[in-house]
Amino acid sequence: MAEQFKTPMLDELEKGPWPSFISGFKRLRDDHPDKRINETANSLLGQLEHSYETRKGYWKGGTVSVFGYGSGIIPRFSEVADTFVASKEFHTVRVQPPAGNHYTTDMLRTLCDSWEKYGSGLITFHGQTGNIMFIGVDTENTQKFFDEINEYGWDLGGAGPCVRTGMSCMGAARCEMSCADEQQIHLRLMNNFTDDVHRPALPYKFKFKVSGCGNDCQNAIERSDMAILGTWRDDMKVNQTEVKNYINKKSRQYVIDNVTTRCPTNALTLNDDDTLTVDNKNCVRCMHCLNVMNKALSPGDDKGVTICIGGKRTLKIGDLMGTVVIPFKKLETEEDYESLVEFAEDIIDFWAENGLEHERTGEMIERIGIANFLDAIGVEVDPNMINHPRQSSYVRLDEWDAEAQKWFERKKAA
Amino acid sequence: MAEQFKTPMLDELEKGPWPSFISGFKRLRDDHPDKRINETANSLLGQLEHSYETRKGYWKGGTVSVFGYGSGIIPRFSEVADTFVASKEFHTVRVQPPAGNHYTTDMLRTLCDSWEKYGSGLITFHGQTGNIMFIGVDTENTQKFFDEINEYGWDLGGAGPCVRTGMSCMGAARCEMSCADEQQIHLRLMNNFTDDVHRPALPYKFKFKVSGCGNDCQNAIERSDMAILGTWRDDMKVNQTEVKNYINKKSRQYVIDNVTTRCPTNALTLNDDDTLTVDNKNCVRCMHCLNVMNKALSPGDDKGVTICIGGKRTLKIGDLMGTVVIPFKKLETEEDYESLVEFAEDIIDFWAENGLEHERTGEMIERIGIANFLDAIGVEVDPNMINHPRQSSYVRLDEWDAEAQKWFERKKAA
Amino acid sequence: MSENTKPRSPTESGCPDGFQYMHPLMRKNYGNWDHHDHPRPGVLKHVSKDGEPIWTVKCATQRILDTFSLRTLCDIGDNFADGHVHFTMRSNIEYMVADEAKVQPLIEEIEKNGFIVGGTAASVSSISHTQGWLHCDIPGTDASGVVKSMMDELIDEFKNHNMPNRVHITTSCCQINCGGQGDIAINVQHTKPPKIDHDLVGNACERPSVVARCPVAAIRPAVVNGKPSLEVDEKKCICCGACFPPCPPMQINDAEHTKLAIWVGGNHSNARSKPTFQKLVAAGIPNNPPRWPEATAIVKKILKCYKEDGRPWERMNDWIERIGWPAFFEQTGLPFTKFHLDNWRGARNSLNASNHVRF
Amino acid sequence: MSENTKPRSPTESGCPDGFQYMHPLMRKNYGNWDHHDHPRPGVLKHVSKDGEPIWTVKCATQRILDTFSLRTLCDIGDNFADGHVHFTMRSNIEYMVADEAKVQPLIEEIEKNGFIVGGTAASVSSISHTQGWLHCDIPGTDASGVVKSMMDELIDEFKNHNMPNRVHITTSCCQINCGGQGDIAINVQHTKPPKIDHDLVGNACERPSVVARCPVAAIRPAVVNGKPSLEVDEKKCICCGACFPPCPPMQINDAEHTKLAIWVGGNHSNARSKPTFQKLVAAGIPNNPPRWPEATAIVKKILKCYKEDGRPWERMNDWIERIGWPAFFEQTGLPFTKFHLDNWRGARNSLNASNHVRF
Ligand code: SRM
Ligand code: SRM
Ligand code: SRM
Ligand code: SRM
Ligand code: SF4
Ligand code: SF4
Ligand code: SF4
Ligand code: SF4
Ligand code: SF4
Ligand code: SF4
Ligand code: SF4
Ligand code: SF4
Repeated sequence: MAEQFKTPMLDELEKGPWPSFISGFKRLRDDHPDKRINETANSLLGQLEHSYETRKGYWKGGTVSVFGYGSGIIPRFSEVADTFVASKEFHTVRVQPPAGNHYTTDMLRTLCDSWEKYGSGLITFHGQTGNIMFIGVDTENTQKFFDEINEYGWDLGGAGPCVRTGMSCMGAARCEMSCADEQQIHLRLMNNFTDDVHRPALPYKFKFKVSGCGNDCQNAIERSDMAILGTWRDDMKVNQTEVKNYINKKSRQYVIDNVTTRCPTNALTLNDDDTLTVDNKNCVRCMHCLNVMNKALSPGDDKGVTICIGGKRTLKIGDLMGTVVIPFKKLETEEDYESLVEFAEDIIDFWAENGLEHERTGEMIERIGIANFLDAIGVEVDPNMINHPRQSSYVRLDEWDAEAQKWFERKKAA
Repeated sequence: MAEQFKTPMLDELEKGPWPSFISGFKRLRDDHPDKRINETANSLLGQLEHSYETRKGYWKGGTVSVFGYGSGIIPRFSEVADTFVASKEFHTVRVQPPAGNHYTTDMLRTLCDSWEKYGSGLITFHGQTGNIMFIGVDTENTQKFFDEINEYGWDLGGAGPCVRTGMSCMGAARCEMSCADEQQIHLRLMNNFTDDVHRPALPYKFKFKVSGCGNDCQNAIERSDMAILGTWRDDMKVNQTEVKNYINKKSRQYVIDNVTTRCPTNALTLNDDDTLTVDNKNCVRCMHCLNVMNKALSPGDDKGVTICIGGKRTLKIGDLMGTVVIPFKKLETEEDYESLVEFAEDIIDFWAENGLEHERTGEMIERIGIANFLDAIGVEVDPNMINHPRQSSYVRLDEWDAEAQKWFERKKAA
Repeated sequence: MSENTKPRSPTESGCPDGFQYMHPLMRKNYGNWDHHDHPRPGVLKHVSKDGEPIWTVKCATQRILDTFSLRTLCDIGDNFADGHVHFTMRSNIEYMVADEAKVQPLIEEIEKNGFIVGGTAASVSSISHTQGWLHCDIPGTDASGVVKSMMDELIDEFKNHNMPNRVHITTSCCQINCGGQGDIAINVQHTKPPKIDHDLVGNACERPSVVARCPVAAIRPAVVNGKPSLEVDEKKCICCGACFPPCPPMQINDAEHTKLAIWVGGNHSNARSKPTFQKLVAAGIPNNPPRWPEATAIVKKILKCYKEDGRPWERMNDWIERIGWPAFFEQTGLPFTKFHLDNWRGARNSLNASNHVRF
Repeated sequence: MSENTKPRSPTESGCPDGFQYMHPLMRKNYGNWDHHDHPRPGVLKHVSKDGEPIWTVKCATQRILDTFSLRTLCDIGDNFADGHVHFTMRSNIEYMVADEAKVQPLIEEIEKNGFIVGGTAASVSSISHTQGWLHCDIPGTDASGVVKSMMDELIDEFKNHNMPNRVHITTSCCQINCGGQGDIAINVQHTKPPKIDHDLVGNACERPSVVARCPVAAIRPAVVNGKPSLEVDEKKCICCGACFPPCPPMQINDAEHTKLAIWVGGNHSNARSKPTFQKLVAAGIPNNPPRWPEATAIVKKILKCYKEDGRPWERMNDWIERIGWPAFFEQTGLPFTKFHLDNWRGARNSLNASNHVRF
């Protein structure tokens, strides 16, 4: 190996009990049988130490992709490759994980094998959009690595203005709160848009995230253009025996202070006989009481999803949360799932045609107004979409009567 | 009298139990000894009936004032004076009421006498800004009427871009909630700005409103540029005997449902022994519990005011509530009151120089940002001014350290 | 100007001191009150820290008083209330008496004279309102008429404490809304852009200041028929009528298209929650003199739901906050439309960014 | 292209089905879980509706795994957890076992290998983070380094359930914030406008798209030294760095003026209140590798206050909501400045429009 770079600052990150990524890099530098990997790790450590010293990054972008795709690789070229030669091309391969991030150890080892053949030996489980990030491969090996893992079932995720890799929570696999088949929603949506994942041709990125309930363990509302959250619309299930058990264990006061008082809509009453009454009309499925008393309380049977559209972070009009566009949608039959996919298509199509360059769905909605957006995608308004009706009288009401009529007709039809 | 106008539509407004303004007009038309008044009322009824028939107003503005003043009169000229001759000039004289709207019947009769000499006989107690509105006088008599009532102590209120008439609640005069001397605040402020009331020379209107407590019976926060609300900063007074009496009268459950549960900050605990504990650090002086149990609970002794700046209605950027600029100010000594008046002067001066034409204080603050406004008027920031700190990272922080230093120094000094 | 016609210079006395007119018992106990209660609707009893009680009888007026009515009210004050009165900011008159025995006779005298006792505590107080066709130069309706028609039908709610908490209604006769916000507000809402009388613009208006007044920049200077005038981008115009006061040729009022709208939940008091703005619930309501039955019907329906479903001490906004907007529209039977979705500044805060949904 | 170098066409298989890799007990009970509890920190016990239990042991990783570490984690999975693992969205690895007896040995094996068990329930879970100097082209700091330094000091909070509720921390290495919001977020905040390398602009950037990217329209095309370049209105510029990704010559990163800021109260779950955005509490924190002690000290201080003063089930935002922001600044000793006042869109909603004040 060439000169071993000194890393006094990074060495500080080997101290302390938390697993050290620097120690991992050093293992690759010092212990790996493949010299290419040793050198790459050494070079990477050198460049990173240089960043720590100067407090600056030294990577720049470029264009790298695999044959047939326009996205999925984050190209990185070193600006200090003269000194840190072995890591001068250090691209990331974004690979879509299985829905729910389940793995067998066998499969992980197989992926390690392929990656050690071509890449740096560094893998991130997972990036914030959910991809497995194989970090550090040169341009030539990018294609080879991809070809090899693509053969045994792995495909690239998104990058650039395209549909991005989706995320879904553990959910039905190991969680009693789950009101949805997260796996199926995730797969159906992602695999309907495979083309849009691989070939960036949209105004900007579009992200799906699926959480099985309002706890939103995927931060879907805040982080995705289309957030799908499980919920139910019949009555919550109350096991009164377990309610009593819980009270016996924790005390009445504990239940009052931590359960009934914390309900955002005062929908819970602890009765004198230690039974719990739920005002199901006012329960907004926030999940709090179920979280605290998960043995006693469970979601109802009439399950489905709430869909929020338009979440994203700061650029360029400030953070946006997704907002309710579909208060409730059943997902049971084949047709239900098909119509979910169609709904996503309608949104993406409309946005593809009407979004400005670099404009996310949320920003587009902000620009054209939620009412126009709903009109465009053919969704009827519903008071569940709002915190409260308009506070400003600055509005054209020419069509009031016609719109009122629509409401009455829908009510009649229902 | 000339032809008596038919008023079939207005006649409908004589039906029903609520006092009818139309019947009042007719009394002036039919029963008043002064023919001028009869004819004016007839003409007014005619024009109003015409408005009811055509669903349109028929008044236009103009310029009328009394000698030496630029404001205080709302001039009205009829657009249908050909038909409704006797009310062709129908100005309103806005007269400042005594602080708190107290009157002796003697004084009211004296005002009636003067008004019947010159005006229509119609008086509104009060307009929404608080003025006594003497409605319906011609240009010539405007001066005469004013001269007469001005002699015995009445002066005009504001109109146009000037300081407007103030309002203050009943408060200390008959309300146990009062934490301020509303009368004094009202008089000191208004009478410091008399010149600015009478001679419109500001960017736009400026309103003072005073409420003795957070119940804000004057809607000050929503309706005034400078809202002064009484409050206290030591502990609330709790008369535990009266708490018990109240519980005996209403039941524990009633107190839990209507008092403790409704506290916005959960600052109340009803103890097992029927005593009430107040977490005074978390009590935000919302007044609710005092309202419900006004015999048992009272404001503390260390009284003062909270001042909110910038309230107004819709035009042109949407409704604005006033926001806290002075979380607490003592009003006890002569100096306290002087500094209150100076504070109002500082605000009005800054706004007079920096406000755009037709821009209220609230709109100016919205335009320049609250931080700049505070800087300009020399008020230090305080976390009580906000619901929460900024949610957007879009901010220049060059001066962070200096500002942080200020805070530490203030804390040290305190 | 000749000596004897020289105008008199005003005495700039400003705001009169209220103490000179205040009831002596209130003067005496100024700042010294201890508590109050409600012996019956329309009557308050305040007790001072020294145990001195004062009774207040609250009485509705028509706000715009002819001198006959005002003198009658004064007579009552003389005969039953020591010659002192107080007006509330909702144009109710209040009589204070030191002697409980006087309360009942006072009430009888008031009612005998056609006035109404009530408006205290959990009642519907008098509707605060504005000038309307009677006096303003820009009104779309007649606020006094709307109020009279409505209070005729709400009189039982004024005379009784039937509501969960106090109800403050306002009405305004143009979109400027001098009436302010309220638990319920009945306001003018225009539905068509102004029609411009081009012949008059040149004379009547300072064009740049009209252009500047429009909240959505929909007005442009233009030359029409060779004369300087204005033109409105009708697609942008939100029909607010703000251009009308500075430029009367921008005719916004229209017998047909000027409508009423109803707003709820404006709450000024800081009790419990912070003050809240009112929200639009119904629009397109005919501006229908002389008795505006359609508007009254909606107000009554809203009050009925609130009365039946609200819990004690819940103001209108608290009640709706608890039951949720879907239930509000369900209970009142009012239609929910896309126009209820806000799109003005900061509108996004009004959208439901959560899974909180009611079924 | 010759036959044998013709590139292979991809199989567009998309997202793999997770069932093939899922632990058999989870596959069997998919959608059939009944409840769970916490036998000890780092361990979850879920029970299916048929009474079948599964234990999960949750284990922290360094997120960016060298293949040695990953193989070690796989070995543990083989020997103690039926060869199946699950990664959480915070890069913790979870081992599921059907047999309670395996839990303790599994934990021991994990710890023996230098990994940490914890992160469940009311603990501080692993900090989610981003690429930093290690890989991104625009980073102001090194997220992995910040996280390692911080978690070293928060390890007891990871290993125990000492918090009122779960704590989710994130960190991001530029103002774009790929890390998202959190109960606490440690983010880059630039404090000076970009320095433009005019020599490079012409080549590197599509100028109109850079101009369009600026949120406050502070960038203008300009000719500098006779060459097409850009110029920044430094008064308008909010130093967000958004111009840097499309135009690297807009050098925003600066060894001195790129600082860290700390935000609190970002809450994604819908439990109790609707999701809330995080709020700025501290800024101007030195970007101080290799261990960023100043940032860690503030995070620890905030956590200490929350731990001591928060009530059970109160997330960070719930706690602050209850005690109020004045108390938050008092307890944490952090300075409150004018920079805490929002002035971005809808900022007015963040102002206190009430008399609600804490003393
Ligand atoms: C594994 C994971 C989902 C996944 O598929 O990746 C997960 C799993 C569970 N979450 Fe979660 N949550 C996971 C990330 C989240 C996130 C997202 C995040 O971490 O950024 C959130 C929203 C974060 C936010 O609000 O900022 C989240 C908000 C919750 C909540 C709501 C807590 C609250 O009161 O606000 C619950 C309910 C509870 O605590 O009982 C919950 C509960 C749970 C339960 C107890 C559900 C169950 O019955 O199985 C799971 C065990 C958690 C544990 O370790 O104690 N999970 N959970 C994620 C683990 C992350 C980690 O490694 O620590
Ligand atoms: C006389 C008046 C002040 C004045 O100087 O003019 C007044 C007087 C009292 N108000 Fe008021 N309020 C008066 C207008 C208001 C207003 C403004 C308005 O009407 O537009 C408000 C705020 C309105 C809003 O929030 O929209 C107002 C919000 C309150 C509250 C808070 C109610 C709540 O829970 O939100 C109380 C407390 C209570 O009800 O115990 C209150 C309580 C009171 C008390 C009981 C205070 C006291 O101890 O004396 C007074 C007797 C009220 C009664 O008649 O029952 N007063 N009060 C006003 C009477 C108006 C009327 O004729 O009906
Ligand atoms: C008379 C009165 C309504 C009433 O019948 O009670 C009234 C009447 C007018 N108001 Fe008002 N406003 C009246 C209280 C208010 C209030 C309530 C208040 O003061 O608490 C407001 C809302 C609070 C506020 O200041 O925002 C109010 C907000 C306006 C506005 C909008 C101001 C703004 O900044 O948004 C205008 C339009 C303007 O000034 O350009 C306006 C304009 C007008 C004009 C001058 C219309 C015009 O431009 O020609 C009206 C004259 C009517 C007339 O013929 O007398 N009036 N106006 C009230 C004054 C009586 C009095 O002096 O006591
Ligand atoms: C790798 C990753 C951070 C990580 O270490 O985990 C990442 C890294 C980058 N993000 Fe991100 N983002 C990553 C998740 C996110 C997330 C979180 C999420 O998806 O839930 C967000 C916030 C959610 C959202 O979509 O708003 C996010 C919001 C952004 C943005 C702002 C987008 C916006 O509309 O506001 C940009 C800037 C852009 O796209 O122009 C961006 C841009 C970037 C770029 C491509 C910077 C650039 O323009 O060159 C970064 C490449 C770094 C690299 O070298 O790999 N990244 N980025 C995450 C993707 C890994 C993966 O694929 O799994
Ligand atoms: S989002 Fe709900 S269903 Fe999914 S893992 Fe979290 S708690 Fe379970
Ligand atoms: S789920 Fe939430 S809203 Fe529903 S009853 Fe439980 S705590 Fe209340
Ligand atoms: S604002 Fe307060 S002090 Fe004034 S009258 Fe109302 S309740 Fe009394
Ligand atoms: S005044 Fe309001 S905040 Fe204070 S204790 Fe009473 S109810 Fe709570
Ligand atoms: S609301 Fe409009 S029409 Fe009515 S008085 Fe005020 S300005 Fe005139
Ligand atoms: S009505 Fe309002 S929006 Fe329309 S042109 Fe006039 S000022 Fe502009
Ligand atoms: S936060 Fe910024 S620097 Fe960090 S990975 Fe994302 S884009 Fe790159
Ligand atoms: S740093 Fe941000 S605000 Fe400044 S010029 Fe660049 S994009 Fe504009």
